[in-house]
Amino acid sequence: MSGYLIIRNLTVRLRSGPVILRSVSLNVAAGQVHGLVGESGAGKSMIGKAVLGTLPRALQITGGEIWLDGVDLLSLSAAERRRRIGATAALIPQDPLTALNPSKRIGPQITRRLIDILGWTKQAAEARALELLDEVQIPNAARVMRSYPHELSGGMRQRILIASAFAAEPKLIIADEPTTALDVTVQKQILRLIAQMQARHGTALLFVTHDLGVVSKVCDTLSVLYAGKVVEEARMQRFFMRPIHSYSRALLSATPSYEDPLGSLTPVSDTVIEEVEAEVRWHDARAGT
Amino acid sequence: MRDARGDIRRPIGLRLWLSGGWLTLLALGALFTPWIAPKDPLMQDLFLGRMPPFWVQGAEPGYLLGTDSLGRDVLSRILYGTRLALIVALVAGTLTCVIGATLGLIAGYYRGWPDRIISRFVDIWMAFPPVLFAILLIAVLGPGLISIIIAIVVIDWTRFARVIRAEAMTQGAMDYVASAQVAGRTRFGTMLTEILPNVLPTIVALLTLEMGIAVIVEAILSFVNLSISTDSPTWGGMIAEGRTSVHQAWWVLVFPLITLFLTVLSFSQLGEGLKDRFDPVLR
Amino acid sequence: MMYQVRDLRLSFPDLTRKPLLGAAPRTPVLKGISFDLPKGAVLGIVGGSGSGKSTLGRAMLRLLEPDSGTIAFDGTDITHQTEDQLRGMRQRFQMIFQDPMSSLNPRRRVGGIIAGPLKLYGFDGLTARVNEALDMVGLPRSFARRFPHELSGGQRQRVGIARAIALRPDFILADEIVSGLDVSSQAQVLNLLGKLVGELGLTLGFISHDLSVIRRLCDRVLVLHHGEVVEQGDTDALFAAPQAAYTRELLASIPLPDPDQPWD
Amino acid sequence: MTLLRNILIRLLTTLVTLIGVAVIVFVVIRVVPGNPIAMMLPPGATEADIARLQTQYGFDKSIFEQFVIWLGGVMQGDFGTSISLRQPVAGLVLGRLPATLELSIFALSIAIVIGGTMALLGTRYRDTKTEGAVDISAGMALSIPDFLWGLVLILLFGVLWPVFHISGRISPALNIDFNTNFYFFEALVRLRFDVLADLIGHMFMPALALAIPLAAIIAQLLKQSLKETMHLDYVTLARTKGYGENHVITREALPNAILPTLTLVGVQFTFLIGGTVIIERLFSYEGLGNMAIDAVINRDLPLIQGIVILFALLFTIVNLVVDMLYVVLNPRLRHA
Repeated sequence: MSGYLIIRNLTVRLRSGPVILRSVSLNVAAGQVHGLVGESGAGKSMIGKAVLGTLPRALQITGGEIWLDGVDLLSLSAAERRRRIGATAALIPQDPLTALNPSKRIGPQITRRLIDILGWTKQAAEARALELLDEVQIPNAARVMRSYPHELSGGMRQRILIASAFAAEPKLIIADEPTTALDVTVQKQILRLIAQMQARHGTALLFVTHDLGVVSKVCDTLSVLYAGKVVEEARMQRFFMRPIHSYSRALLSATPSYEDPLGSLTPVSDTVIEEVEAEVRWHDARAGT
Repeated sequence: MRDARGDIRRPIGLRLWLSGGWLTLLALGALFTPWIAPKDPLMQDLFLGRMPPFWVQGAEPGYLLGTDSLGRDVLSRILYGTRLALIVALVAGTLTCVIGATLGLIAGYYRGWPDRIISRFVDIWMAFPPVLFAILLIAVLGPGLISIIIAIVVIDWTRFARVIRAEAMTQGAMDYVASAQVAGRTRFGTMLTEILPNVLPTIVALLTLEMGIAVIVEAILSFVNLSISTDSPTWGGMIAEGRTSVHQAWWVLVFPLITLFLTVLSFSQLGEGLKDRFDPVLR
Repeated sequence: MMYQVRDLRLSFPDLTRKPLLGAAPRTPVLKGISFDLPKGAVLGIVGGSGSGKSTLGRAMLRLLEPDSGTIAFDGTDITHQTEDQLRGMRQRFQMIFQDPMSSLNPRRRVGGIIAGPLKLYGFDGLTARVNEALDMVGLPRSFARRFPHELSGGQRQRVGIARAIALRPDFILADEIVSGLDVSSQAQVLNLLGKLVGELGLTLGFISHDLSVIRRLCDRVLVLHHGEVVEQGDTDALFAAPQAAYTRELLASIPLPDPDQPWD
Repeated sequence: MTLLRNILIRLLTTLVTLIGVAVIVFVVIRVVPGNPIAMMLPPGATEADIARLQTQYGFDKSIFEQFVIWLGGVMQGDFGTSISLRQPVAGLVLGRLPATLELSIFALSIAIVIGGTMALLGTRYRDTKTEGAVDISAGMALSIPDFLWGLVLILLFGVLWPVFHISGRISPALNIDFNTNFYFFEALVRLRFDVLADLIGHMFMPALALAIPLAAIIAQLLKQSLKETMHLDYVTLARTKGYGENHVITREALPNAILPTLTLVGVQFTFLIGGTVIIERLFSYEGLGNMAIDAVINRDLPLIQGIVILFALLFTIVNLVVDMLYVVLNPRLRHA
């Protein structure tokens, strides 16, 4: 076992035929942060959804393996898989405004799953929730537990979601664009919080984002996706110093940076797109689709 | 995700064909009634009372769908009733639509005091039971075709006003309305060129729905004996008569009821089908 | 001067706190904003959510009426002009919207969307002008027959630009026009806008939350925070030595695509 | 504070609406051609007799004066005297109200059960044939108004397979000596199951006719609302926590999906109550609506006024209750 999450040749298709993920493979080791980068439609969120079993109904997994903590999730029955995921993985979602149930108080939204799914006592679950809210630096945790989501700010809600994700000491956390909806100043605080929590708990973290800047701040390794295919997998330092794939280079040079105002901002050129499209076609031909 | 689900498209062809086909058939029947109708719809023959339709034992040849208690031909009466039903549907439906949609558009787009006044009236109207209101109006206006049309317009304009108002409010908040303003279009111009085309599919769907409702209201009024006059055959009148003798002669109720049922269903399905067709985003 | 804005104040009624009788209390959104925008300049307006940057933009185009202060456009005071008075001038200041899906009428074809405002101002040779506008934004002429939903996000945003420039305005306001786009189309749209500003001699107001984007395109910057100007000035000077604490915090919060950037 | 203010505003607008209704009815029915007094007297009555009754009912005064007098009476609970039945309107109307209320509430319950079940089924088995079946049947049910459903039901369960009564409210042979006209509730309280069965046998078909279109609306709206909710992040989050589909739908999505449905269902319920007018006629059910039609036919002005006002009052009460429910169910407003 080289990691807590091992994905091998994962293929996902629309039920109507088109391929969404093309033989994706990746590893995330305990204590490591792996970034998934790509433009919209590249399928980066679909990897997380496939792992957590929350793919939209129009999509289905047609091949590959997903090993989580030594168990191949795809070999389990639907109910067992759900329980397994509930016990070992957690999600930090994108939009803190819709990720908390508006009709329930904060406390139960953190504690219910500990009680219902993991069989904790109510006291233990509540103590744990308080401890975590403290850990994510929420003042007045006891009062926040009794609040409804609409009474809290966006940044607060994202902190609560982070606390909730770490509640059951999961082996793997998937963060799906967790700061896209936030202002940059809040984004910075939240990213640092996620990084701190991840390091302290030694969790494996799969970090989905479209923002190369964010990736460079939180990840150890990353995969670049295009049309559901991993075009480059690299360690962080190496990627930003010497990106290998022409599409990766194109993405980097299309990202504006205030430190480099005179550097030319080059859109992803048609040649690069043709090159990577050809690669995808070649892959499909080889895979026989 | 939306896109992924978007390819599950409802079949819209069939229901447009079926509903359109039935309504065309009705329209043709209404146009050529005097030539098609096998009998005089008012001719009574007490010796031929309550004859069953042709496939039942004891049917009288020439009376395809049987006769009512006064010996009048059910088929001919349905055909003559069709004329009236379609006139009411077209005229009352269109008038209601024009008045209600205009008020709704103004209230929803202009907001402010026009909205306050129109909405207050809608509120008051919503506090009336519509059927009772219609009956009351016919009692006041006296029976007759014009009265029925007026009654339908008066009770039902709110349906358009409410829906179109909400729709216009949603569209009015869109940026393309602001962009028309940036381009220098007048408020009235924006309403006609930007808002109206976007609420038109809803108006069309409501219009055909309203036509079906107009037919029903006419039938209800005939049912409580307040429609055109007791002589002219109407679906509602036939249903009212059929209801009283349902145990002795089911066909007097069943045939006009089936006609009414299919007509109302067709009108509403036609509207839904057209709405889908109209929408470039769905097409 | 294209724009001279002095002590601009604007507030929205807070309907949730409206008393039974009388007017609702108003929440101030712009709290006394002043700046000058010289002709031919590109002004970046930056701020977080709730800073009032979009409200300021809409007030500059008089889609909103300010409570007090003045907005002068090319020497004309437009602060409280009525819609009728403004109509003759509207051709001169145009806007490109954040969400191209909602700012392009879904029931019109691209050609009609671009030609609509032209027709209103009595331009002739509509087809030629529509084609020219499409050429300028780098879209094929055949796109005139398409509906907005048939285009990609970047293409839609270019239709928005084409609609604005077709009128040959003096000033264009671009409100967060790249925030919904992927980096590749974002770079295209930014480059296109930069090119058009030069070619057409436009004055541009560019609203964005992204300082990196602002730095690329703008020669002046206005930093807004809670409805107030916390800092304004020449782009290079502002990035080299930010004066206000908020500007410094904003700059320090931007994650640059560079793992070696110290980020604390 | 906001809540109190909202309630005050609601009460004021309600009052304006009720007065508006009263004015319209008052004006409309006084333009009625034909003399209501002449209709109620036996043939051969003298002009003097008519004039005397005219004065007694106040028809000799101007519409405005009549309105003021009527309003004065209403303030003291006096809605006038019915011309055709020669009894106080208030008593007559209140005597019939329970029948209509029981019918409406019964119909509402049926609609909620059927519509709710359809919506949940359609959501549980979304994107399958089951959802298609829910959509098509709801679409059909919605296109056909209650009047037609009533006739169809009469044919199906009154004639073809006669299992239900098709007219009346209760079998006359049944010996009941109840204190109130709320037969259903009183039978429940007194555990008179024979009466209860008979009442349901009579009420079921008219109630079903009223319920079918409302059930279809509930099915459509709630399913739509549920589907939208199912795409929100907190539902996804619940799934990743290990909860099953049924839990996710009923515990996470449903409480939030009900809210947007509720207001619309409130308006639709007032339509249902309005529908009782013709449905009661169709099933010869002795409720308010049936009485209203007779009142119109008999030109019984005081009775018509009384009934219309009562309906309007009923509608506004329904809307008020719905608004209050909305506040109770919505934590955002509850804690504002």
